Amino acid sequence: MTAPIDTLKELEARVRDLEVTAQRTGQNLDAAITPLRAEVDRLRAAQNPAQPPAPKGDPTRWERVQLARAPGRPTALDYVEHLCTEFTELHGDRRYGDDPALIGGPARWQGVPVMLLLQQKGRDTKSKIKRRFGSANPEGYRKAVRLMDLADKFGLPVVALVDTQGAYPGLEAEERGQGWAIAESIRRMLNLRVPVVNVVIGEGGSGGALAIGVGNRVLIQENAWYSVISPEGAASIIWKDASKAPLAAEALRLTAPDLLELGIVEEVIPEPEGGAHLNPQQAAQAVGEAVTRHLRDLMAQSPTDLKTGRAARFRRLGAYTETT
Amino acid sequence: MTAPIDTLKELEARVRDLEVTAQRTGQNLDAAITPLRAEVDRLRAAQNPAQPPAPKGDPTRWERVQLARAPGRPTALDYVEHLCTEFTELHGDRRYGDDPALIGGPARWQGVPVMLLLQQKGRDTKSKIKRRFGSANPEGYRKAVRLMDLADKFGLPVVALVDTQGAYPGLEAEERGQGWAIAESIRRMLNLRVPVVNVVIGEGGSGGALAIGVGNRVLIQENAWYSVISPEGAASIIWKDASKAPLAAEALRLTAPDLLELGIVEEVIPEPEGGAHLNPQQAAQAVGEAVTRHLRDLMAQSPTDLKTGRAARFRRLGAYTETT
Amino acid sequence: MALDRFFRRRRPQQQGGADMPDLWTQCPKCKEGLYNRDLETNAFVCHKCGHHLRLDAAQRVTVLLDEGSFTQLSGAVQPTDALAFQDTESYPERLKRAQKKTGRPDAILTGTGAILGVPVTLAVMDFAFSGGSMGSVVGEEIARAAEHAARHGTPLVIVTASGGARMQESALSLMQMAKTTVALETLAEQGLPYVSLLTDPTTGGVTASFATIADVIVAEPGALIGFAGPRVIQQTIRQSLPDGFQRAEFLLSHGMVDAVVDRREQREYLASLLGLLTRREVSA
Amino acid sequence: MALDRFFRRRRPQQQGGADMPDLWTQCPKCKEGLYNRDLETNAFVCHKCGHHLRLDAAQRVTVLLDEGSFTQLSGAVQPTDALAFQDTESYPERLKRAQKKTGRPDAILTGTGAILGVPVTLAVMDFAFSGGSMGSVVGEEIARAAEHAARHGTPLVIVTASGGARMQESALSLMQMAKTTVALETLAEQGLPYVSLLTDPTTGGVTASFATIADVIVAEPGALIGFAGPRVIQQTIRQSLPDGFQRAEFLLSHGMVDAVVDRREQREYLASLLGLLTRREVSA
Ligand SMILES: [Zn+2]
Ligand SMILES: [Zn+2]
Repeated sequence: MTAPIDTLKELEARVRDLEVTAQRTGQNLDAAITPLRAEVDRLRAAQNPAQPPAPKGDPTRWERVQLARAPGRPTALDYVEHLCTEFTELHGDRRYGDDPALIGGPARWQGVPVMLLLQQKGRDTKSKIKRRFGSANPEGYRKAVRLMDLADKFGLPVVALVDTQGAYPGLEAEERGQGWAIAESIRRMLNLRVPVVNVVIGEGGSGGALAIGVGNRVLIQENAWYSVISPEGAASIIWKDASKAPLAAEALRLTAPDLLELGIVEEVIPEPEGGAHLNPQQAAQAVGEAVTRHLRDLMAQSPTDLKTGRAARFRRLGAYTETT
Repeated sequence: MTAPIDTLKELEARVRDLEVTAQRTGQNLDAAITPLRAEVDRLRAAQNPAQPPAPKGDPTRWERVQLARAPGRPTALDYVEHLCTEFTELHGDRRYGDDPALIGGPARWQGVPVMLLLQQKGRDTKSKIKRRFGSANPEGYRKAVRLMDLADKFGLPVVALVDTQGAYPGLEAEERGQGWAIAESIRRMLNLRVPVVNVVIGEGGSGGALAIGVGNRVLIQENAWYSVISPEGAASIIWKDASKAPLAAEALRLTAPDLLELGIVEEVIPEPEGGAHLNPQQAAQAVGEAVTRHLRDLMAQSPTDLKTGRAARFRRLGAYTETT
Repeated sequence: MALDRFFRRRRPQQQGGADMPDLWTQCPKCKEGLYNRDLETNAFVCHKCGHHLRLDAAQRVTVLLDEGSFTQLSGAVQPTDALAFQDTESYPERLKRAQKKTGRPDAILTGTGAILGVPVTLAVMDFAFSGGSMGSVVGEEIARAAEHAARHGTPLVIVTASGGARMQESALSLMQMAKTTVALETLAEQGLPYVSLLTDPTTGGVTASFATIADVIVAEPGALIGFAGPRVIQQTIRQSLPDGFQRAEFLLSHGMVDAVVDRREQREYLASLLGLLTRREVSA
Repeated sequence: MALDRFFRRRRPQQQGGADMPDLWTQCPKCKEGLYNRDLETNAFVCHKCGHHLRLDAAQRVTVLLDEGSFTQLSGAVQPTDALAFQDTESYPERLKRAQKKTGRPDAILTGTGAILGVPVTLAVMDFAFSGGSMGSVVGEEIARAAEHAARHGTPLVIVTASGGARMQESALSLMQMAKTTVALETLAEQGLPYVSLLTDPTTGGVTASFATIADVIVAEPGALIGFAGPRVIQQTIRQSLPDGFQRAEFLLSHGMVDAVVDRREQREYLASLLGLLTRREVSA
């Protein structure tokens, strides 16, 4: 299907507009620009159906970031469609609204009953805009807390698929306590007495990703990234120039192999040659297998051990020296 | 202090306006009219400082309803000022807003550390409007839940002073889940593992009152009322005529002695001759003594007994027969 | 979701008002005349406009449960006039009329049964009885149903339809909001799921108690659901209410319900959901 | 609240920028020149406009704790360059500069002390060190302070001042949001109170973790508090932000903080609050 030319033109204009502003003011606008730019790329690719050539050999960090954003990369719901039956989406935070950027509900994951938490970017332009490219509002995190309460009550393991550039930086999000909602989600997940397995399936941006990222086993796909700040954001701060993002990506060490080395993830899930977007089916099989293996392992542990083990995992993380 | 004439005239016009609408459409508008009418009465009384004569002998039910709304009747904060030290008001539901109609925080009640929950009607016209005459929004009930969480965590007994015509019937209140918020507040209070003492100090209107009314001991002042619906509301439904409220008050059996007889309250707290508004100091002493006595009694019980005792109290209430 | 498992033969139900022949019912929304037989096989949903017609308690049981699976629990508890409530008519007279009309002691029917084979305890409010108002009997039967579910280890499903609390029992009605909550907490402590199904209309004290503390809240399309009634609100704010205000879809978009589910899909939805939420014991 | 107990003699503190004589400080808001001695006795609040000047960690300890009561806990934990982070300058060079400027290993100072006699464990972020950014050392010291409080049965007070997570430690910084939460849960399980005091500015990862899960959240007047920075938001929504957006008073009206407390009243406020929240054992 060819994307509507008008949408593409409109998005391109918007991106240029933002880039000019960023350039002129030295501000970091990548939270606004990057998703739009990715969408422009996707629409262009859709109009010229040939996929970009897969990088040869070990991709650079920046190439991996681009793979994590590649048009056609499977979204959270694509994995659910490949791997789950009986997904019953439960809506709403019971306080204010229902966030389409962070969704969830019970499902069978390769036959195992679980509670899903999904950062969903959207699969076409319309749904991407509706879902704010996977950037959640406080309502999303509060819904996540509610679903974790249900998981705890009914003994359902939690599977959380992380894919966001970060929490949504909106005025209303701040009014309704974005920071408060993320903090509460982190706390709730840390306190769960059921197994929690997280997979970074694309972008793992900052606190908005961590909010549903504090499980017993944190996995990451080969070409996903996870960092305290996006490479564009870091480049804007360091060099006042978002186009230096490739340099920032190197400095931030945000790729899957980096994170494995830093002890932040337990396992890197291999992707098909050239990236998950080239063979979503195969990518899903690898994710499915890895998650199920960790779930089965964790389901043998007691509720108390699950909680204390998870706490100990995160209590350890960090790098410092100590004088005596 | 004489009330500003303009405010009084404005309120009177508003009341007439609403009464005409109610008459014309047969709708029940007492939630909107009654508090305004009471305020008009109060302002008129303030301009003519002589208090209305106290009823002689046992007042009728309708007379008691009027006493419960008498200008100058002490509000929740008046009791706190007479009885508490170190009241630290804690604000906000940490989700959306801070409701001035339902407030609270830790304090020392005649020396005993407690968590206060207060339905506060306001003491002058401006604060009454700001506090919506004690009719809370969902944020108020959600703040109450948060404060009850703190009370439970820190072993603070809860003292809840009930004084509302009901939850606020606003569009936004419905949008943000008024029913949901009340239900959650009821559930949270029922689950507390600390002593809970409630006092209906004026009006106990419907679910909005019950939301903070489900304690171990429910007390009521001599001239307060507590009912599933206000007398005006019932009269509007039954006779399509709010002015038949005195008849409805009789039928509803909503006075303190009625409620004691029905087993809904544990104790009626005596008021000064002619009503609490004639001697707020004396009224406060009686409330303070009764609450402290019940608190000391309950503080000897275990957390488990407090919870199961409270549950059993409400599991019992109701009137039915049973065929075998 | 496949609907074919839904369309099995239903027990015939009487339909049609005084002005309509017994074979026909007029859709209250689109005014289409509908064959009762067709209505029944379509779960009392209008073929033409999708309007979900109101059901009485017996019809709801038929629509929701596997055929022949229902065993009634409620019935022994009878209302009484503790307040000697008198207005234009005495409370006992009102009760007698409602009992005659519906054939049940009060606005509630409870029992056990199965949904596509999943055993459940079910409580259904009957709007035909005094507007589904909640008094002591409704509260007691809901509480007993929750306790039955807790004792027998089944999930609980409550179908609400209520104009609010029953005025004629005054504060005793109000207390049922607390009583039902107490019993539902007993169920929750057992780790058993409770799903509420909110149907048209669900307002007042029911909305502010057991209806909205369910683990999962499902609403029927188009159902009016709220605490305060729309007319009261309109007069408070003195402006007209937005389109669809307090309807199921409005509540979904405001985060208050988990799903709006077509009546013809509710059996599959509930069976799958309850299956997923049934607690799996993790080793202690 | 009476202020007289507050005004006791303070240890003298150096104030004043390069352009100002050491005896004077200019109020950043109203530009009034203020005697440093007067500023100190007024808790570094401008006499003229009430502006709360930013404090470094040592000044905060002086303003908050009873004189002479502070015993330092932090100091042994030192930052390291696990990522070999290099941009326009290496991370070790940046650290060295900040350490020289502030005299401490990282952006955090912890210890024990008393507030009007109430014993507390205290952690204070130092905005002067790299904008109060949270890396592994800040996370570890906050965690240790929480665990110290849990072990010794004292309340915990954390004073925040942070631009967010420390970029130079990338994902390791991010993980401190979880680490601090873990330690605070240890404290919570002991039933001990934790109060956060949010000062200007508190943004980013600190706001989205330990700062906002306190039992009681107090903010200083005028403090900027939020998750996303105002400029990022302004560009997202492409319209100007309302007056006072993300300021302490704005957050109070949106239900996010328990109180906005003048710095000159914080000691009395905290002492009373912590006294009230200290768990009284109820018989089991
Ligand atoms: Zn129709
Ligand atoms: Zn100044």
